[in-house]
Amino acid sequence: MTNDRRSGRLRVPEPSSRPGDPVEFGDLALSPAGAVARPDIDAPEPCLRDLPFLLIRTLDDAGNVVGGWLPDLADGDLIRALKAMVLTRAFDERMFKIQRQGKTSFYMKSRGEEALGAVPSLALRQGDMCFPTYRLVSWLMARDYPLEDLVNQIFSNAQDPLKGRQLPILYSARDYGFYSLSGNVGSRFGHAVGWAMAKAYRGIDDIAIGYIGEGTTAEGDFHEALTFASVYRAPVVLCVTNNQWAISTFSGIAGAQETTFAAKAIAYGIPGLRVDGNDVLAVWAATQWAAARARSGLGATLIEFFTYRAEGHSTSDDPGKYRPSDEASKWPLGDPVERLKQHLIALGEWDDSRHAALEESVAEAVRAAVKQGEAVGTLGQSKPSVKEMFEGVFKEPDWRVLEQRGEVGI
Amino acid sequence: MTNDRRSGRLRVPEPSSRPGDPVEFGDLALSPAGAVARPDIDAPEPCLRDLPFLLIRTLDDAGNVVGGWLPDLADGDLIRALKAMVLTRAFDERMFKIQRQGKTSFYMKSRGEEALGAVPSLALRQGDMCFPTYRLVSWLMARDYPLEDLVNQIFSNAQDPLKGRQLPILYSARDYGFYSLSGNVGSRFGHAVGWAMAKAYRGIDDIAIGYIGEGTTAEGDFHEALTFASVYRAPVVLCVTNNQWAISTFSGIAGAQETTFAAKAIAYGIPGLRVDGNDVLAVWAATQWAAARARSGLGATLIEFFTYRAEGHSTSDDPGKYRPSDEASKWPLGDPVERLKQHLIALGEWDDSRHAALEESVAEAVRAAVKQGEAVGTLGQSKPSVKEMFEGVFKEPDWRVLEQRGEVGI
Amino acid sequence: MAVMNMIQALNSALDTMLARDPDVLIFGEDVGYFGGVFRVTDKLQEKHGLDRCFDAPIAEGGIVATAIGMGAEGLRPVVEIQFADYILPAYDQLVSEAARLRYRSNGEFTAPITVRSPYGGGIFGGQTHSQSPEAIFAHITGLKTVIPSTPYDAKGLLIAAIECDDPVIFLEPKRIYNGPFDGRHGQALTSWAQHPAAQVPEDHYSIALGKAAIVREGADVTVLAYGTMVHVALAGIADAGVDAELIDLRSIVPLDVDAIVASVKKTGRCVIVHEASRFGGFGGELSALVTERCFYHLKAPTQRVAGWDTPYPHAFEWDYFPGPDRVAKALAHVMEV
Amino acid sequence: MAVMNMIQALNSALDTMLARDPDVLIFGEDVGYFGGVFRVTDKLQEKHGLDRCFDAPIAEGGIVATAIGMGAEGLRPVVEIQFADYILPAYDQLVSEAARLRYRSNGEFTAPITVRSPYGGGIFGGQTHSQSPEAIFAHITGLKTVIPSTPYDAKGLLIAAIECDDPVIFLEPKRIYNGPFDGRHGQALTSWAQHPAAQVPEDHYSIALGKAAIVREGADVTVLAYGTMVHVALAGIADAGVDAELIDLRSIVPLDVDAIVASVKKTGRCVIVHEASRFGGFGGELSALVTERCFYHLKAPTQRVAGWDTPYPHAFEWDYFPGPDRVAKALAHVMEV
Ligand SMILES: Cc1ncc(C[n+]2csc(CCOP(=O)(O)OP(=O)(O)O)c2C)c(N)n1
Ligand SMILES: Cc1ncc(C[n+]2csc(CCOP(=O)(O)OP(=O)(O)O)c2C)c(N)n1
Ligand SMILES: [Mg+2]
Ligand SMILES: [Mg+2]
Repeated sequence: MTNDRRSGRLRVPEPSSRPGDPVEFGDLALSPAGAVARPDIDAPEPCLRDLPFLLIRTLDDAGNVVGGWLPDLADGDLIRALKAMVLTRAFDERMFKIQRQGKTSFYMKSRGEEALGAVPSLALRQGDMCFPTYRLVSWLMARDYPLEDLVNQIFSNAQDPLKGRQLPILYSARDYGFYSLSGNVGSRFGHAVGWAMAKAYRGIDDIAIGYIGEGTTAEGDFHEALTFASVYRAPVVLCVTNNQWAISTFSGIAGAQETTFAAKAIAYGIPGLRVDGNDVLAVWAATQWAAARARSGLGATLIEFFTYRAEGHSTSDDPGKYRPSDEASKWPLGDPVERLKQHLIALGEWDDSRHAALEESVAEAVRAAVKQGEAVGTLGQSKPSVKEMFEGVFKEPDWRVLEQRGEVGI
Repeated sequence: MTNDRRSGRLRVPEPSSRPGDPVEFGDLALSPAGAVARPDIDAPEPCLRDLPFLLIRTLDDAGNVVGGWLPDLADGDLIRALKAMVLTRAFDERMFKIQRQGKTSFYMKSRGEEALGAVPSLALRQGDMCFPTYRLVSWLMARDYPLEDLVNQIFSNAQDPLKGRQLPILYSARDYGFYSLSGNVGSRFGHAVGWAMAKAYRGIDDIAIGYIGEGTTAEGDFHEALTFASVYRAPVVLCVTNNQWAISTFSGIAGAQETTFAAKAIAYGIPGLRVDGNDVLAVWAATQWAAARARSGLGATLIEFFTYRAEGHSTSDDPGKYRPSDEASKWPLGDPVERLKQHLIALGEWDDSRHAALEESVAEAVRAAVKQGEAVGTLGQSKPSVKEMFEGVFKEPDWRVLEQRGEVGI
Repeated sequence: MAVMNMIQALNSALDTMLARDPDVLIFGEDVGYFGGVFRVTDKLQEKHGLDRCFDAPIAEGGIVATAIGMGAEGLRPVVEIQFADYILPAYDQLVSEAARLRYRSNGEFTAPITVRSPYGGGIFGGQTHSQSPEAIFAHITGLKTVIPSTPYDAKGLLIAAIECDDPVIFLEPKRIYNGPFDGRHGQALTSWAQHPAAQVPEDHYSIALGKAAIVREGADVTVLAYGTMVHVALAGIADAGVDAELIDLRSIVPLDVDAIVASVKKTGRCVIVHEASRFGGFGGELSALVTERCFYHLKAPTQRVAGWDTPYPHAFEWDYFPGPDRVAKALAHVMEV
Repeated sequence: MAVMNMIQALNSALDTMLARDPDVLIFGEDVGYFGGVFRVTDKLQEKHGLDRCFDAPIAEGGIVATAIGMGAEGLRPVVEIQFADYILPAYDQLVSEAARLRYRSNGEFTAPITVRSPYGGGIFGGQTHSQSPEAIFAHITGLKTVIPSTPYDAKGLLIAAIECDDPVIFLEPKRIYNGPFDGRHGQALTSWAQHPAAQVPEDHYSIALGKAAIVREGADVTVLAYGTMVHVALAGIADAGVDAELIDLRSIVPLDVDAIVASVKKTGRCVIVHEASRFGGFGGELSALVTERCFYHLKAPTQRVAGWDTPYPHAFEWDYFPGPDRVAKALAHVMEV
């Protein structure tokens, strides 16, 4: 079967700009800050079907709060969020360099997306469980997870809490409400739903929050998780972090030119919120709204956090190969740290010198953690006992690993 | 971890009636016939977002056509559809009995859903390809596929076109635009999209039509197929046959209490039509609308055919175990054959005696086909050469099957 | 004690565990009100409540994913995949998630789930209701795979699987749900009633995973089998008239390698029987282990009796199925050489 | 002829086929504008057009399903799964659909698709960027599985795979993309440039699937390997100082059983090497075949050198990886006995 290729009309979406082109974002459909009304949490879903096509924003360009989507904040909450985000950024910068120095194999930054872990981490309860992606270390930062443990995990050294078994940054921290990560994208989205159903089954009002990248919404896992969440009215908040890119692939390949990711909620008859992910207060308010629904038995909410992946995908990536190098700096919704800082300054609760002090203190904390980690050893210099390779395959080892340990002589 | 089970609040949906209960269908949200306007095929998707929540119907209770969703019919089209549907029903009845007589292992009827294969089969072109479910033999009936071949396949006898390799009714008929069936549900939905993309790639305006049961929409395959169809604007019509049941499981377990199946289109930014599947003219009009979109490069449409599985799931099933035995007869949208007949009589193109003659002639055709099949042999009495077991694993057999043929001594 | 067929024994195991442990719950396609297409969950919803045994959407990956999330939280979900042929959409969840969760999280999260699924042929189910996928699980580090061959074992092993803190694939040989089929398909069905292993305690008991059963002692050749093939092998041994030792593996992971090695060292010969296609099947592992560990005791090469390397064909079911004649032939062959 | 590393050779194969056959098209995650995370599709979109090499949604099942539909229509899609670890979500499509379509439709529809995927460890990729899943494909009737070990073979085999009318799983040993790694991880990377098999014709050529290559002739023991392990085995042979015959299987389905049997009959010993976990791995099949067919020629039991029965651990990569020392030890062992 041959054919005249020139007549082909298979449509393949392309982003509006590539390296060398002037940056263009196409139609982002940004609602003005404050323009979207906040419905009651028990509003029937048919009344909410326009929400996914709007963008929930609370901070205007001057850093002032506008509109009805206001988070319910305790004293110091915003400062806590700022600290976690600034710490995340400092940690990321340092670990990226550490990888470049050959001290570990791999790293991934979350620059631009620090609000998405930090804010829900603070807005949710201790008993709630987060099912993260690999770009959510800010959740742990907000809950004061020891930096040393992060560093040791990244170095796979003798003190690695995961015993050298996992790729750097694929943390697990049950006590901090942070579910075990893995390299496969998408395959834990449904675990969040199962966890939430277990809580409902027990009659406990803890909830789960699950995350998935916009690129990964294409996986069947996404759909199956939403179907279960909807059918069993699971107490779960399901979040799409739409950072516009999936490695080198723009969001249009996941369908962004056809509709919004929040609109996928309509397929399951649950509310879908589209939220400015660089607006800490909007993220907070949306998380609280969805969490309140979940906790009171009203079921799942899908939230699209609209943001931008300001750096490369990982240490293995060079984004200059597929997008204009100044695209990040032109993102129309700015930077979440800067915007929160501006808001806090506008509130009179923050100033440049306190910010500088914060940056100094997180840098020091990161330095100390790295120093400790290096003292234990970087990748290859130090590792847990080789016995650990053979542990934990099952609860009790079977003859195979026992024999094989023997072959290795341990 | 134990807990007080009485406090559990996991929600599990239940149908409105079970065996012994009076039949209740809950809120089916049936639009009156003719009430839904027909948009232009190039109407932008945002203008179509209410369609999935309405029900497209053309035939009113008296069998008259009302409203704007009118099919473009050629002379004799409706009679052709009626014949295919009546033939399907007669064939089903006979083959069900044949299975009960032990002449084959398995059978599935499509009673109540005969329009869903027959009408698109007539409305689409020869070059178009149908990716069916197991309940769409009416497609083949409408294209005059030889009944003998169906019977021989069902008997897995020496004349079986599929050489005894497949379960009864899992036909394949490329020349009749009917893709190879298999036991797995859902896993061919994406093939329809790939086929359609191949046609677009070649610049040929043939299209594909894919079907999936409402229960099976929960599979990841459904979502992935729709994602690809939407992103690459594939010339495909994707249909959900919502017959309310998936074996013993009511449609609520697939999410029907939360939204409509047509509404899942919104997740992909494509039009979603919800159509009375027992209304031949509505099915025809919707198929034509979606096919015209596909053929002119406007992309995919999702159609929910709203219908009712009037019989058990298969010969292995006893629906009286899980739903009221009179539920089928109370289906508010009637029977597709009766309604078409009524319409044709109202048009003056049909009458009871012609209908009786039709029934007699299809009965005779089925009798003749079964007789022929029985002459060749029923299951176990006759089969293709055992060589056929070893053929077709690959294009050329490798040493394994050659040796194993040797072991069998052929 | 009561006489039970395998379906009743499995039902009794589930019933026992639902009553005993509030953390146990069951879901899967058609398992709720209806009680499962093979009736294994019959009446369990009625007896234990809507939220303890309920229908699931048709999404095997989603079923397993949901179970893993529940298991991580602390529940012990038991899910049914309607046919083992349909377990494949859940394969990624089983391999990448269930099997690896304990290891990668250093035990912070585990997946104490049981995935039940009817498998195997001999029921005229055609290609997609007949397959035996055990090999694709046996290779996966972190998964256990259990296959009973009698009602007594079915209940005891299923309870052990549910109580196991690791993920277990529990494959139920559907051909012997109702009776101990020996592969002679022409003959009348025998029921479990006459079989000693149909005497099943109504209460709780469990059979340790990883312990094979010696079904028949013998001196001349060891036969390794599991599931339906245990009964077929017995018939083949009778036909061949050899003094074979028949071992029912009962679980292929963990595998009772000691029992295998002890037997083959004694008999010096080994025939391996499974219904799955031969190439790349679990028989290869068994053959390799036997060669590696018993080479100097072997009087003849190990032989494999298995399904052919074709899909499972509807009309040729009995040509495909490795029946007693093929077992007997292999036994005769190893005894000859 | 040009000197190519394996990535360039694969790129050249794709380039050649895109130019030669308008029915060939390529898609997969990041393969379009960017050219793939391992650069195998570099510049192909620019050269052949947007609709001939393009990005796909992150949905491996959907990628394979789409390819099957295209293949049924008559195209020859070549899809990339970014890492073989991520092929599992497509496993049902590969097994239930691609592998079975020809058989069940009696040839009316076929799936002439090629699924390329980088596999194997040795790159510090941790559990989910290091696995070797060949065994779960080898067992599936209807799938071919090809694994090259040099640039020359990579191009010739990939072209053969694309031209094959059956579905082919094409596993690319990513550890040797850039150089013939012999398992001595402490040493400096060698590049392909010096290797004779880096001389690759720029034009079209193909290597028949199912023909093993004898990499090294020898008299005393046969070593079976594929992919990266061919180079590791060579190093192990050198270390052991035995006169081993090394066979590179090149494709495990179809398997060149004649070459294996001829060699083992000659040498009387057999060591099997693969990187995947040992239990239930493809080595079991090889061992069984060797025992069944060469038993009376065997002077020692077959030995398997393989990954341990654990997930692939990040920090213990070189403890897990079956390096030349383990090969040498196995060789010494079979020579001793
Ligand atoms: C199942 C699976 N397929 C493919 C990959 C390879 N991969 C890793 S990250 C990634 C992109 C994910 O993009 P997105 O979901 O948008 O998340 P982001 O990185 O932007 O947060 C891909 C394709 C993977 N890890 N797992
Ligand atoms: C992948 C897979 N899972 C489960 C089954 C078992 N099964 C066969 S038909 C069926 C119900 C399908 O219901 P629906 O999609 O509503 O189609 P209908 O029969 O109503 O047309 C199920 C669960 C299957 N065949 N394939
Ligand atoms: Mg992204
Ligand atoms: Mg249905």
